Amino acid sequence: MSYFQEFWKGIWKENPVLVLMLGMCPTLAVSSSAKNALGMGLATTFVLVGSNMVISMVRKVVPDKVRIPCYIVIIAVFVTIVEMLMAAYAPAELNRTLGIYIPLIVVNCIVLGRAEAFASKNGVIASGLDGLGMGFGFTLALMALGAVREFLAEGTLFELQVIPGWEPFMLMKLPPGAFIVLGFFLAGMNLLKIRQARREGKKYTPPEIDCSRCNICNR
Amino acid sequence: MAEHMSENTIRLPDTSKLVISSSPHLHEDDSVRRIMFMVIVALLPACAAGAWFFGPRALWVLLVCVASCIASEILCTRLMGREVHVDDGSAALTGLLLGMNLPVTAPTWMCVIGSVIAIVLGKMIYGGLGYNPFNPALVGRVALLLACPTAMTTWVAPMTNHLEWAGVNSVTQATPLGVSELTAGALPFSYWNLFWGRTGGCIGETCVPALLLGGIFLIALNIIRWQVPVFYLATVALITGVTHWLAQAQCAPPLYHLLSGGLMLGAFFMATDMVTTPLSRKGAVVFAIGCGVLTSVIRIWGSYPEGVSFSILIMNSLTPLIDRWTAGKPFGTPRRAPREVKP
Amino acid sequence: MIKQLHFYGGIHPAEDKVAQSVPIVEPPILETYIVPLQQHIGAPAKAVVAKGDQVKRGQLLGEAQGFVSAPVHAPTSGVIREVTTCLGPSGAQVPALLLASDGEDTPAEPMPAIDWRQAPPGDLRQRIAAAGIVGKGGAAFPTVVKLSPPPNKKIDTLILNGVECEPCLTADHRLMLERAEDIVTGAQITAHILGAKTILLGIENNKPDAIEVMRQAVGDSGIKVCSLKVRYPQGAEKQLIYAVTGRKVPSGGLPADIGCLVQNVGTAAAIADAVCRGKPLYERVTTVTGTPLVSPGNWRFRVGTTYADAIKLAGGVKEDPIKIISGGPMMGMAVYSLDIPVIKSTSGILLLSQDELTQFDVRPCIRCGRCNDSCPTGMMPGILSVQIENQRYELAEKWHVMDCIECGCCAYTCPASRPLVQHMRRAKAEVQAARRAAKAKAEK
Amino acid sequence: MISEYATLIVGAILVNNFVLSRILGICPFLGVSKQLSTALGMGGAVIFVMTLSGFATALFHHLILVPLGLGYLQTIVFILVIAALVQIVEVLMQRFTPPLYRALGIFLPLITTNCAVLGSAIMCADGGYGIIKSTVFCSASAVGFALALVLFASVREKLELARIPEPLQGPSIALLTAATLAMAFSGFAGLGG
Amino acid sequence: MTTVILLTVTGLVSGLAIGIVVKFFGTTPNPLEEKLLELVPGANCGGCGFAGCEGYAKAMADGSAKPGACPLMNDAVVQEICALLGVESEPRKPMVAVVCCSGDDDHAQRMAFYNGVNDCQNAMLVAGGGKGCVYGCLGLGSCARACPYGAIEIRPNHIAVVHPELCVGCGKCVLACPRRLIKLTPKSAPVHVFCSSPERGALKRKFCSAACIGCRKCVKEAGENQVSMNGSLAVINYDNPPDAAVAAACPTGALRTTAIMESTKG
Repeated sequence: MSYFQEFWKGIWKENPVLVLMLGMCPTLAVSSSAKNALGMGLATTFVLVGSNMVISMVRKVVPDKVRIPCYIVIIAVFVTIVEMLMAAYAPAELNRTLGIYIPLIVVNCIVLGRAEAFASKNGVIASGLDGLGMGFGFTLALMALGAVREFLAEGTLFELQVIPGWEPFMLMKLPPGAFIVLGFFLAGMNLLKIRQARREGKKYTPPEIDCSRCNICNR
Repeated sequence: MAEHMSENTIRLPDTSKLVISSSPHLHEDDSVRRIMFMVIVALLPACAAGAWFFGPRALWVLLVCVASCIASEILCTRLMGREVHVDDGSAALTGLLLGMNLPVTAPTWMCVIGSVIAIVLGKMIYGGLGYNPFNPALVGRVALLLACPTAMTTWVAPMTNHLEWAGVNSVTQATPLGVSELTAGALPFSYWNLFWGRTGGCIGETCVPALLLGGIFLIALNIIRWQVPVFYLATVALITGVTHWLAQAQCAPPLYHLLSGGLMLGAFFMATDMVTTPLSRKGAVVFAIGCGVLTSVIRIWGSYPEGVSFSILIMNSLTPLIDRWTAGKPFGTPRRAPREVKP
Repeated sequence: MIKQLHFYGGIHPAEDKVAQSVPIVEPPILETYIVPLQQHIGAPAKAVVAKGDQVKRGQLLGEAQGFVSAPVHAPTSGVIREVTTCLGPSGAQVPALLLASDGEDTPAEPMPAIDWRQAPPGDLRQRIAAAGIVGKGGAAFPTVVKLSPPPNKKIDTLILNGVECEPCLTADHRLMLERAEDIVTGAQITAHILGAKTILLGIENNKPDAIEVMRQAVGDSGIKVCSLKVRYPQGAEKQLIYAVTGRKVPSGGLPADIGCLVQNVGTAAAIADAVCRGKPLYERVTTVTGTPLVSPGNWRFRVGTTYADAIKLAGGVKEDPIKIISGGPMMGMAVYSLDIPVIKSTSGILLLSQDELTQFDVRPCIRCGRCNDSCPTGMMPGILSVQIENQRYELAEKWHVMDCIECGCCAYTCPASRPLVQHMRRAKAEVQAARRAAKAKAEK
Repeated sequence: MISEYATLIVGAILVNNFVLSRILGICPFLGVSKQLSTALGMGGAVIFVMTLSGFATALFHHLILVPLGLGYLQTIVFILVIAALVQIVEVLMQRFTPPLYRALGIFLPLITTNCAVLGSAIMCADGGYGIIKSTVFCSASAVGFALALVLFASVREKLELARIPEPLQGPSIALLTAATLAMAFSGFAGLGG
Repeated sequence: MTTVILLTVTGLVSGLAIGIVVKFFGTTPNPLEEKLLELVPGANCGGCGFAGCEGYAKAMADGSAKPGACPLMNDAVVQEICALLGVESEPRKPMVAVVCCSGDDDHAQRMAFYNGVNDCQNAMLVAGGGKGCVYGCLGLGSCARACPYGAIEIRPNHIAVVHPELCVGCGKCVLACPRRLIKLTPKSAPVHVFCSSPERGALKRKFCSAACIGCRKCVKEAGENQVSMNGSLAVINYDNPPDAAVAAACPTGALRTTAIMESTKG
């Protein structure tokens, strides 16, 4: 697989949110506007790339049995760095809305999942690209979600009025709105896959959320 | 008689058009459509009262809700590629209930959006009538309440002069429950006004006699169970009564609670919705008591003045469990299961 | 006046008992009879006659094979024209004998009469088995099996079932009016065999004349006639026991577990015939009714009379029926052929006209709970039916589908016209198959 | 004092329900709610672990991190504490209460990465809660999580038999149902406040 | 400095705890089983008789199942598994399901309109489904719903037809058919007897114009060791199947090739 493919697969074919269904909590919680989504996405991308590369570097040194705690520590280091960076440079308002979801990147299944599934088996560059692709895929999915929610709620995109005179529909900014939009996003993905499977004459069963996809518990 | 007839005049049945089906071969003459129709009929007095108190725009709101519910159900079933069963009247009933739960000032776009949410999110995503775990009309109403809190809680005073049917009365007024929280102690509405529905509120919830009439009609037809409204209202009365007795300043008397807000509409028409409430009578009682507790808690201590919709939705989610816990042991099951005897 | 007894749940469909005032008619001897060798639950009888054999009325045609089985006797005298198969009411082909009557109706040598008061129970049981008596209520369970409870289960109460709760059917009603003495004798014989102290006779109070006649026939024999409130399915075993004694048969158990035995009045009369007159069971009273018929009534049909002959005797039809039902409208089976013979358990032949047809326009369950209210066993048919639709038979088992008695109350009341009884039957079959498979696996 | 704790508890269970309002712990919420029995097991395990971890992390926070001025290390330390705690609990449970381990054991590894656990610990630290308050808050939050899980498992019991359109099957319908449940829970707003 | 110490200490403590757990309670997965799990097809059709592919892999690992039992594996995979397990591979015959009935609505008589649950097993409970031939296909699709591969089509005139190119021979339909009409046959056999009624020929004729009437013409054509008679029903010896030409001898079309069946595809 070429390096480009390593990068590209995270954006569409193995999109962490829409296909692998990892990292639901931040996806739902911080996608209330496109801006928040972008901020969260970039923070996660940073952690993903960093931790993936470091884990890939140390993968041969770490004994198999304690690898998960080691990975967690590495990830936690990067998360702490991001926390500090955000506190120093990000707008205060963004920092406030993202709140505890930044430290919670530690337990985001995407990060640990990629570490376990990819970085622990591949080289440094491939792992970095994988992290970058996954991070961008995550960011894009998050932004799509955030954009839809923000638009439906206030008629704006990145706080710019798109349709003047839009009656605010605050439901979409609240938790139920997150569930609804992501629910319909996943339904759309399913529909695409069903169509594709039908074209190929196969049967398609929609995936179930279970922890088997995040590999952490299968140790 | 048979003896007098010669063999060739006796006609034997033609077996080529026979139908075979499972027993029983007799059925009661009732249908889903008739049940839905009867519920709609039972709601009409309250709708009429709403139109009388809040003016002709109330009818427009109801009409828009009913029409857009029916339209979105047809659209959804078409999209899903299933048989359209809109003739069973359940979509119309959802629309009517939703309309009755909206203030008369609700803009038309809100009525349409609420109806679409009610039908799509409340019913069709689960496969249509019979499979929805939540009451669709309440899903629509609560979604609107969260989405447009101001528009959903702007109430107009009921009309006093019915000669001026020209436009909507623009005098805003708080609902009895909203007021009672503000001016604790002194009751802002007389019981008489509360009873007849001469207060602010949603279109269909204020006129108690009309709702009672419809409810009793449905109980008489055995369409709803008397246990649900009785236990629901009794629980609310009990809890608000005790709270009122303990802290008069914070809680209005029980009768005030019973007569105000959407309690009557909820108890007779929402908590009795067949699809989303427990199947057995015992379960229905548990359900009603749960609704009563949650309603009282939200009304007395919550920041929403009204808790009927929320409490019914939450109890809806518990319905399968209530069903399971109250599933009657079959006839003859011993009280304590006998110890397994190995053969 | 005894207090009005009844059970939980149930329904009250229109009774439509048009033939209740028509006395039982003895039909003329027909040209041919198709005598199935399986007229009961259990193994089919084995033919002891061959093609071309001359037989007399009451002569043994097939002998019982095993314990749960019953012999079959010739309905009239004539020649066995063929050993063949015929269509049974369940839609399966069953082995049968084609008997061409000679019109003489010559009786075979009857079995000797027994003085039952002196006879030991064993002899009486043997006679009942030899006479081929099966339960005439509909299930056709060999009576002798029922009369031989395991030794650890003492039966103290015999309950006679004169309820006839199925709409339209009047055969038992007429039988009680016309053969009250035989019913009493049959009941006493049964009680004698079992050593039962109490005999109760349950009759619904829509048959006041039968109650009156039976009270007179009972005299001072100690049998108690109980008048029951009209409610379907009062005639179901467990419900009847509860209605007259207040005892509950345990879920999954048998009446013998609580010391009861239920017997149909028709079976009692047949026992009296077999013991006191030595006559085997080859005829039964059947109601032929329905709006398409010219003259509905009750006939004492010989076993093997085809439905076509039965309908001919009832004067044929005025209009074509849309359904022909073997049994009553609530639990009877729809059939599609007139070549099906009347067997020992055929309690009625019912014809439904076009406008009585209830087409299944099946809608999703709206959980109105009527099935739940009407279910006499206290199950939740609505929930079960949705589970069964999803083929979740293991769930259905957990929700007690095996307690279903298939009375049809749920489907009768269902406003969404769901085929609930069919669902339950399917689930019961599946659960039984699964249990058998599990048992076979455990044994392996 | 009592009313303060009452407000804290009611707020954590109903008003700011971890799953339905704060959107934490969605993965186990969607994954382990297929059956009531597993939902109850997971709920029990989460209550147990979160109470313990709330206490332990608060202890670390107040006795080590704050005095040493190392507040910025809370993420690393908390996750390590929680991971170790879960492991130790697993070991101890297996050794001393095998029946409890059999009932809850399979859920324990899931909890390490349940963001509700870490989230509640960080919330306590950020909110400046004392040790007792932290423990109470964490256990109340866990009860809220368990409550949402049980309610959702109940609804799913019905969904399992529904005729859900094909594209909506799976996580999609679960999310949409959670949306309605979240709407219903928003009725508790202001309770106890 | 404190940072470093603190992290080291916490790391040590947690590392120690985890180490203890791994040491005392860790389980080593069966490597053979994991390898097998990668090789099995993962369709979970149940054709091997085990609960899904995982169950099959486990059973193979402990020697209670044979590699050839899976209908989906191609020979290369089977041989690979055999090599893994160290057993001899057995030659396999690819099987295909055949619905042994020709009684669609054009040929077989329907005695009554069935009104009820649209499923063969349910229809069987109502007077046997109302088909004149009590052995015939009811055409309500129990088998088609049971098929995990969508290989069974229910024609508009109510008969089930197997598409051999989709069928893998897992045998689920065989169990689903309440009339036991579906047989697993070798894929190489060109002709089949599309009738399952053991009745007398005359009775079969009464209800179905495409039934095997027991005329023995096929037996004369192909010889006893290829086609034999069981009462009035022709039976093909699948160990020595006759070639396609024998189908021409059948007067009713009950004995025919699958190709003919294909060409009449609705």
